[in-house]
Amino acid sequence: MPDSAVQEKALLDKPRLTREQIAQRAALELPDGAYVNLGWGIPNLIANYLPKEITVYFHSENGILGMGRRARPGEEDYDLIDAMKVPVTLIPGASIFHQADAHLMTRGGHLDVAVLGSFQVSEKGDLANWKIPGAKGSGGIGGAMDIAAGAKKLIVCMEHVARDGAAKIVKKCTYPLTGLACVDTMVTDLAVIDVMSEGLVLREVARGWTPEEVQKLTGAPLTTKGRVPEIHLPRVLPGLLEEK
Amino acid sequence: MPDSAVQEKALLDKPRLTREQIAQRAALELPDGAYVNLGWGIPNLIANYLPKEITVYFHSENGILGMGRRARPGEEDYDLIDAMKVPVTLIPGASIFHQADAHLMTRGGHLDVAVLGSFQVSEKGDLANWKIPGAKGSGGIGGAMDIAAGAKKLIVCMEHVARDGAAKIVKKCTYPLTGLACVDTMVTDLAVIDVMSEGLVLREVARGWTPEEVQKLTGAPLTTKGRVPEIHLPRVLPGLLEEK
Amino acid sequence: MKKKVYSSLDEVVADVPDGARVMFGGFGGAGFPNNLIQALVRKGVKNITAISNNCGTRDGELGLMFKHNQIKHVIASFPGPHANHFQERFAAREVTLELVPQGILCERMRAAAAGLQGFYTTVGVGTEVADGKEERVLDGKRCILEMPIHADYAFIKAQKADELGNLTYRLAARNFNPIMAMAANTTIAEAEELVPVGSINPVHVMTPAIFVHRIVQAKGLHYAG
Amino acid sequence: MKKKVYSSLDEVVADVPDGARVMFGGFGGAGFPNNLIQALVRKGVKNITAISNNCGTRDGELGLMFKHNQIKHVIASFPGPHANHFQERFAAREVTLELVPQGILCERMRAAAAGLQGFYTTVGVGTEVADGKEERVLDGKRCILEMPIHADYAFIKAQKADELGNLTYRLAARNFNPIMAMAANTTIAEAEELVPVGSINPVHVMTPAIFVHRIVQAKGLHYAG
Repeated sequence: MPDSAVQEKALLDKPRLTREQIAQRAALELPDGAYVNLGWGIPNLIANYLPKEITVYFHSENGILGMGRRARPGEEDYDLIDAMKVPVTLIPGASIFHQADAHLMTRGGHLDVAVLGSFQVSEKGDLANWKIPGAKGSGGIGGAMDIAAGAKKLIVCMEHVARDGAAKIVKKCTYPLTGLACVDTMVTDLAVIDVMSEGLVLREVARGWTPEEVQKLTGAPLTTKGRVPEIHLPRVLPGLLEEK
Repeated sequence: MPDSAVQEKALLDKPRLTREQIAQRAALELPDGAYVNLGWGIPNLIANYLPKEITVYFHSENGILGMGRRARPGEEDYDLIDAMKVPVTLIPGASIFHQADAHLMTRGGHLDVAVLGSFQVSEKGDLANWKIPGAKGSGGIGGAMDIAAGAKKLIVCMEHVARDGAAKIVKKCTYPLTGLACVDTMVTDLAVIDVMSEGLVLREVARGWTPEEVQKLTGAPLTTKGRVPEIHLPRVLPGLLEEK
Repeated sequence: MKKKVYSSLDEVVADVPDGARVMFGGFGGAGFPNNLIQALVRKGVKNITAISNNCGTRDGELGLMFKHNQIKHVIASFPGPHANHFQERFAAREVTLELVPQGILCERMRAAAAGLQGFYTTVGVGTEVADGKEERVLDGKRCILEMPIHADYAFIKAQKADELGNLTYRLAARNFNPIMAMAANTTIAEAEELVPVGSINPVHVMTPAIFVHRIVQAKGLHYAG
Repeated sequence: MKKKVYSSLDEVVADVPDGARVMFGGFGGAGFPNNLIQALVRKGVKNITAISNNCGTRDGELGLMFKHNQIKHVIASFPGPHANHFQERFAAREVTLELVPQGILCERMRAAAAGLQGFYTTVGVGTEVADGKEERVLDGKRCILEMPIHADYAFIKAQKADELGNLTYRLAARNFNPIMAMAANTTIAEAEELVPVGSINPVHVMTPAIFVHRIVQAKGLHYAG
């Protein structure tokens, strides 16, 4: 099993889930009524793919609970933005509070689910998502460490393998850590993987992929519990959140 | 110098300030614009004796800043009470907040002045005001320890000597402590005394009393800085707060 | 989606087990969840650890639970001179008490709410409150280590609630309620008024819905003590 | 009584000395005290320690102060990809940086505000953030000790202010402002609107007057970044 370098180049050319599809699959992990924080990148796309029959309440670390869709052109209010500085709207029943209360929610175990992007995740669920070793500039932590430490369930959405072919799911993170043993589930362009006390459990694989192939692109051992089904993506209903 | 028992019984029969007069004198210690918390007993009388030309803002640890006069009969709202459960009113510009923020104010050094009653005060400014040794029942601390720890200036109002003749101003408290080295000034029925790094400094004495006589009823050494003037009480204007 | 609004007081407390740790809002007669307390009395739960500023006013507030000997341990700042039922149980050693300075009581609950594992304070240094606690000097000041207070339930009293769980409080009936709402695993609010979702201005919400798990409308029960 | 309302931006920052520790409210473009920042730029103070979530957006927000090399040290959670003036100074080692997780930044300021001397948190354990910090196990969890962040000044942005200093904030422009208002020795608020005392409902005051030492009306300066 490769720790970081991937031997079989051929695998890298097989079709995978798009970023939108990763978000779509991750959306199915959100239970009805959940309070949810979505991080930068792929996680932020999840709001577009919520199943119609469920309601979730989006939290933003700058002090919003109950964020709605993004503001339409002309509707923007720059005092009402999400953590990515994007003007948003509020749903009925939303609330506004200060940043300390916003992070009391993240750190205090009040969020049901948080979804973050990541550079690496270890087999123990260690998260490394804030800094690329050797990158120039100051870097920035933002709310990720508080969220990682406190969410009841932490889901990571990311590509399974880095652009250079290196495994992102590893035995031990080599990137600067965000938090220890905090990731519960990974949704990648190849698989859904749960971090369990016994190690990484492969729950689903992308269409056309076998567990063995996914293992070859994974830097830590995967176990399975019986047959591993393919990732099932419901019919895409883009702009669902828009209609609510 | 007596530590607790008072030798000269005759002194105990000399006229002293009343509780109302102690409050009246203590009111003069409040600077214009100050944020002030008044404790149970004599301190609570101070609001009636504020000089007309100054405005102070009263804080209550149950989450009120800008308490006004007590509610008049028929005007009582039992959701708007002070820390003594007495229905009060609000002045214009008042604010309401939760108990944690109320004590963030007490403990965090935001109150300009707090005035508390006490059983004993030591020459180092240690305060003992929450529990009588041997008293039956559970006792109760309330907000006193947070207030003692955090007020910029802590004034104690009390009778100079206990009913049994024991000194209440002592070298070392024998009652359970509320806080260490926290008292700045004492206003008693006999004197105004400042707790300084060099010890207790007698600032004023009650009319008809000499510094030597006050010393005899005090369980710790008093020093003076030159002549010690008599306590001057301005003409009483009862109900002043009512008119504001 | 699981509804937060319950139709009866008895239903909303039905699963509170014997031995539960319960926070009770209120201060000096204002903001006590008296209707929920009465429901606990009807249910007859035992061996409760109660976290509350006061211990009741005669039969009012927590008084009724002490009268029926339902509480075995109290964490409080000021049990109160009129908490006669508590005082009798306490004298008879049927109830134990941890006395906590009022602001520290708030902060220990807030630490639990905020996912903090403990904090240092100068409050209580050199007093009985410091007994058995770690002491150290930080930034030149003597401090003691205070630990979070967690609870299974918070019973709180709100003025308005929407069905998502957003709350407001009336005047100084706010007191401990917002802090306890954040600190417990299950927060149950009795609200004077149920209002439509969206009718509370988002910037005026005093307790966001995320902290509130159950709501029951109840109005009118008042103890002047 | 000393008036809190100042008539000009330059007057309200006139006594800010070189080397001061200053908190700046705002997050992601909302709630930044841009008018006060511009006044500090005009005044030309140097060697400021800035405590702020971000480090500016090009010339906007704190960007202007970095452009003029007025800041020597920053405590921030997310300097930001468009904080080019900061990044240039940082690369040139003209500015030092302490990176703090965003919620811990809030809590450390709140600890200063609340008179707490430090707290334990699991946030940052095992990461660079823990370097040099005391670590211990509390309640079975690895924690690090975080210390309060104090400041000489807090520069904040309010929507409404009355002349006593009661404040409200507009929507998510609230963010760090109420926390910083409580944490500094001298809090200076720029308010879009001055309103009569008594016109803010006491239960809707977001920052009570006790925390606000100076107020100046300023409206309109906006950086979309």
